[in-house]
Amino acid sequence: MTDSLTQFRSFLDTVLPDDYAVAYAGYREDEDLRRRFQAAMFDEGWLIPEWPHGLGGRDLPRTEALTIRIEGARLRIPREMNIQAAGVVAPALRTFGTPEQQERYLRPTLRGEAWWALGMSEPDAGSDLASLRTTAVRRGDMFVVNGQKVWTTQADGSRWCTLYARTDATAPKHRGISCLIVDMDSPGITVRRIRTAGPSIESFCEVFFDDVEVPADQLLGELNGGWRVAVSALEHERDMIWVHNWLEMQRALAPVLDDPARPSYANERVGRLLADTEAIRLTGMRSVGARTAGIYSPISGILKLFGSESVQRAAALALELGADEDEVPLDRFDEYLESMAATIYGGTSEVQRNIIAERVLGLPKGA
Amino acid sequence: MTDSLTQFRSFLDTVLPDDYAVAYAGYREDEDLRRRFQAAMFDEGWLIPEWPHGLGGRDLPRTEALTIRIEGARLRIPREMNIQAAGVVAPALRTFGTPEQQERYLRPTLRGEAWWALGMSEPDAGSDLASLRTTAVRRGDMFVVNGQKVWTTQADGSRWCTLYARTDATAPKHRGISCLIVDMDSPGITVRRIRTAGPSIESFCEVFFDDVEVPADQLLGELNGGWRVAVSALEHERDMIWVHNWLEMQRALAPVLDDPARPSYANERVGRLLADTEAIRLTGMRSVGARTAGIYSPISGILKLFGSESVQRAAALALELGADEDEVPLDRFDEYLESMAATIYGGTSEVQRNIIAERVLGLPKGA
Amino acid sequence: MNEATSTVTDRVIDWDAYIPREETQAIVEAARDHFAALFSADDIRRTYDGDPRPDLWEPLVEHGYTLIGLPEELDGLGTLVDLTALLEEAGRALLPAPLLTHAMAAQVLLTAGLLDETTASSRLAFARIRGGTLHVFDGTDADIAVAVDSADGMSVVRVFTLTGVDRDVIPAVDPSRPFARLALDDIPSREHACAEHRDVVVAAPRTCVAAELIGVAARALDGAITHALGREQFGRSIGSFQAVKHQLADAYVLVERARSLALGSAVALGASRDSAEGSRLSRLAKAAAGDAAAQSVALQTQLLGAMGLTFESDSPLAVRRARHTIPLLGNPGELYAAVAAEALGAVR
Amino acid sequence: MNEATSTVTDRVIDWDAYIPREETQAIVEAARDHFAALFSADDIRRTYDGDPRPDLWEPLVEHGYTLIGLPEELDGLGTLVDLTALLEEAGRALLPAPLLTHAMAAQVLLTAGLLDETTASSRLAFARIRGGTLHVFDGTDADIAVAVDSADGMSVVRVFTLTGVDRDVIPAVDPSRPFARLALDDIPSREHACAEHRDVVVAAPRTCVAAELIGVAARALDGAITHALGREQFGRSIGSFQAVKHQLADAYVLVERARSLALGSAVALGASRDSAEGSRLSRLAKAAAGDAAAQSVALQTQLLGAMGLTFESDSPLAVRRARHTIPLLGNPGELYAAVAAEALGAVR
Repeated sequence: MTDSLTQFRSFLDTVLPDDYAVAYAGYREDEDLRRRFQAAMFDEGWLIPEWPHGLGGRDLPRTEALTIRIEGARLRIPREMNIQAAGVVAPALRTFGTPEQQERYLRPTLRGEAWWALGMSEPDAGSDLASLRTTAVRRGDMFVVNGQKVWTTQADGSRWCTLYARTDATAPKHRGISCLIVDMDSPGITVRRIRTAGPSIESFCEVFFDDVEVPADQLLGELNGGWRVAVSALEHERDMIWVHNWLEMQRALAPVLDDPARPSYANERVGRLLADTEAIRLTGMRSVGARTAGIYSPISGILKLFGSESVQRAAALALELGADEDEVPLDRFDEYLESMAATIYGGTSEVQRNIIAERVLGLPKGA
Repeated sequence: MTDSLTQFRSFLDTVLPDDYAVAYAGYREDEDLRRRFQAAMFDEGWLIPEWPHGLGGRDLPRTEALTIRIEGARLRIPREMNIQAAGVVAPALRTFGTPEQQERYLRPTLRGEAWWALGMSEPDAGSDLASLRTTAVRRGDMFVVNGQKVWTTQADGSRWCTLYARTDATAPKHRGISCLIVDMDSPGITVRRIRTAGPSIESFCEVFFDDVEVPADQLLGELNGGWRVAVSALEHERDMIWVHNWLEMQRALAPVLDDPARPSYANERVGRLLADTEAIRLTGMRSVGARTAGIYSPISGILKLFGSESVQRAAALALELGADEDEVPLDRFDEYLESMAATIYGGTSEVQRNIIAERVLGLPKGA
Repeated sequence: MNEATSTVTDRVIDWDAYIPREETQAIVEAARDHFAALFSADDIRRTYDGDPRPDLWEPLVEHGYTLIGLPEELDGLGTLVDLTALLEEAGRALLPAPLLTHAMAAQVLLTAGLLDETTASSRLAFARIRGGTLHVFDGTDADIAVAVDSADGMSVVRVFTLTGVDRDVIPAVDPSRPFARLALDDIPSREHACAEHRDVVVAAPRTCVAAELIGVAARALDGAITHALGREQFGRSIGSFQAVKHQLADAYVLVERARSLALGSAVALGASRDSAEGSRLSRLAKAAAGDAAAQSVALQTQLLGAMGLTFESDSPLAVRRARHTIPLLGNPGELYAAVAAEALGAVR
Repeated sequence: MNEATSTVTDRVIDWDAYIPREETQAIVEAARDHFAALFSADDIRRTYDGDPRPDLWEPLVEHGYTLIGLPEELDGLGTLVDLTALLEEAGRALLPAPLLTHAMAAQVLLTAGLLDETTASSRLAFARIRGGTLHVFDGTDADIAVAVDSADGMSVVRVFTLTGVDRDVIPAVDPSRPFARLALDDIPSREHACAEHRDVVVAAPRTCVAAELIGVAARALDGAITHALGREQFGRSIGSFQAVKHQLADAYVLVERARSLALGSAVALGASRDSAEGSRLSRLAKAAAGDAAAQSVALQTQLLGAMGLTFESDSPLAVRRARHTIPLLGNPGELYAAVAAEALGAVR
């Protein structure tokens, strides 16, 4: 075992309750623990181990850091309350933020003290960011924002928002977009919560912007450079996506494998899912290996599609085999519902297939 | 049992060898029997039982005729040597042919005395008939034909050809096409046989037309009305397609079901294919039922896609389960190969899905 | 070829059974209009918040829906084919009233020869015995519950009188269709031995479940198509994307596949309620309907995107109805495998 | 959380094993060029007409391909990962020479501790005993055949000396890779009991088969893509049709899925030839490679249309190679089901 892994385990022993390993499911709703845990992860440099000391990391090499994160995920450490803060916003701040912005936002963002909403999807654009209609017009030292966002996760609890808005109406679609850091307490913002299909689907909101003033120094990245911020921010968590899916496969299949009455007719499908599980891990490792060697490898492009669809198949099988002729266990249904969301969020499976076909296989754009 | 069914069975008893039921596989290559059988079917009115006396039929009601044809298929009566003659060309002749054409061609076509090639596909058009480039230019009382056809089944043994050629270069794509009856012995025709992937794939040819003269009275249907002839000709055999696929499912699955060592892991897939088998039959019957009641029903639109893809899955399963760890039975491979052709001929599965989506589900044309 | 004609089974094909009847179409249209007038999708949503609609039952009885598929001597009308057509409409409407469970129980009683004027006019429900309790499917208001157990290749039909017996309501994946749980000791019941295999006794109820699931699938498919036609992305209606079209075409094939099998099953059982053919087709129909429903509701959700994951759309209603109902009387994989394990030699 | 840290297995992830090595890439590139220079697709077609290419073997030996994956003390070079990379190229080229069967037999001998200078320099082939005959896979010219039998959870490795023994050639689905059949009585042989389960002894050969099938799949996928880019229909390149793109993307996922499993298997077996992990991954890899090959060759044929059904294209060559090779050491369904039946509790 590497030193850092030993140290990480010691850290977990210190910070988590003694019965956490056996009782982690019950701690899922313990918000106080989750908050305290994230702060401790930041303070001790385990939050993003490859980042510098003082910024939630300890300057570990990339693969060693990934080993730590896999270990954490495997031990089901408490989830962050607002996952996109450290996962999406902090990396964007570090790459594109001004020194003042980094000074102001990074620490509370990483420590989990301030939540963030991602202001991307719009009613008529969906996952097509280039078609967004929300506008930000410069007036003096302010941008004035008007428009509407939808499917904004946790907007009702967020302190800030990375808002993507059109700042140049004359530029080609994706060139006229900028990213603004918006204080969600600003006058003119209305948040409406949308009821989701089940408790496993994180709350969504609609957010309305009516002449909302945003100071010009709250521009994140360059003016009309929002596209780059968005792409970079969403790609940062790529490794964590396969680790997450790999563990989700195990979680979904565990009760199936443990079931002494598992029917043999389903064995072929179960075996196929076991292969998917290993293939997600091994493809993830190949992708990290190629990056470590500095070689371009197209395989990271399949991880989202392959992983999320595999998890959905596993959850569907667990749901099917979990039903006792007539009664469907509610928890397995909730997990299935969550897996349905995984093929939609962050680029639907259809979009993923287009991307693979065009960028990896070299097929022409078009319908 | 209906009277006609009794009579049909008596007819088969008379015309087929005594051991046919048990030895039909061996008779598959008996070309003499196949020729004699088709002539007898025509003479006795069993070839197309719903057609008039003297034209291979006996004026039976549509469903009764279909019962006869299903019975024949079920008993694996000898295949016609040139299936498209009675199946595709004869119906077109009857619908679109002049009295002279019907007088000259119908009888030898139906009796199997003269083979036909279907001159449709072209090198750069494939299944897209509207893009064909072969031209037929009127010169005096002749059409002069130039161009090339490919994937023409049995062109090397055929006496005649229904050739689709462009007769109006200025009309929109599918409006400028005509159907000509071409004597394959005409000067200027060259036939090249293409080697197919296995014995179960009927021979293909390329056919080259170099200033081939075709008498103007050999136009089938109206000038520039070839599209209608083509569509009508291909639709005639719709009922026989589901009957064929239904029986192919049974043929593919019989050795799997008969195998005492059939592994249980495959039972779910086997059961799914049993459901497909019954669903093909029942969907076919629903389609006939709706037509009988004079009601439009969209379900006939799925029969080709659903049937041919099911047969391919069944053949693949039989191939997989037929292999004895290392050795693959050649006959099952040949059947699998034949099933691969079924999702290509007569409109690929991709084209079928477009047709269902657009014509049945009402989705817009487009990519 | 004397051998051929003597060894094959005579088969006269009953084409007439597959000609659509006007009576069936009339039932479908009446039910569709009637359900639309009785309740809305918002009413279904409200049942999720603990606001059930027991008031829907009486109008269903008044309109005669509970009589469809019953014999004439019990004032019944229509055939098993008509009943499946009606239940398909119930599924399409996501009817938040216990018509399916009632029909399932009535069909068991009919097959077992236990249906009489009293039972036919009671509120029936299909049930299952689990340990010392009775789980009644969609049975919070039922007066009589019917369960079928296997017993040495034969079966036992148990009829429970629930009137006045206390029951717990168990939360279900589809809250508009809760289970009732009762202690077995508390319930007066009669047992009837039945010479048929359980698969035969539940063949008609299975066909009923299949019909409802086909309706759910058809609703989800319609919803997906409507969305695909109206929704634009990258400047075009998403219904013009070929991948979307092909997914919808495949789902449509699954729906018609199930519909054909359900019709075949209803025809076979209508001709002979205890036929092996009917039992076999009912299992295949139920399996196929489960496939169609699972696939169609997933496709609707996927095409709707984030909206499909919220109650702003009807998609979660269909997902919950489908997933709640699919395992009833056996999930698809189980049924396919069972039919295959039985099958030896020729397919028919 | 002391319990957690004490109950979980220590797991240090060997990231280095997944960093591509230059040596492997060099083998791949050399083999690709070399195979292209050695023979053409027309040469493969000619083997179908009874014109085999025994002359291809010597150049393969001269270039050292038979040494890859063998230990240094036998003049071997490279790892099992290198061997799978080489065999993937052999599959991609549809090599009409018995490199796969040789490698399979050598790997069995290596695992069983039977590989020595004599056997390592012979022409080896993998074989199976069926009744009183020995069926040698791609073995018309082999000098030594190796078969592995199960025996009470352990296994027996049989080594047959074929030199000078008459053999029948059995027609195969892939005529470039015929079986040889020999009467068992005629062949001198040695038996070696092996304490490992057969699945362990054939784990490395299974990984070899997987690698070759991945190459076949990759070739078919490349062929399909090339065709889709060049071929126009309805006025557009068919590669711009979304349904075509999605089918190709799905096939690509299947290929990479198999490649990851084959690599994982080769890494695990390279670290420990008798590990349960290696045996398990080799079965999953072989199953996944079978899926990828079956799907890719079918897709190529489908996209090529009628041309794909003729020898005007390479499609039938790939179909025959894939279908001939897929059942070797177990078809996909069988392997998936076996791994699942073994799996209890946590996935890892």
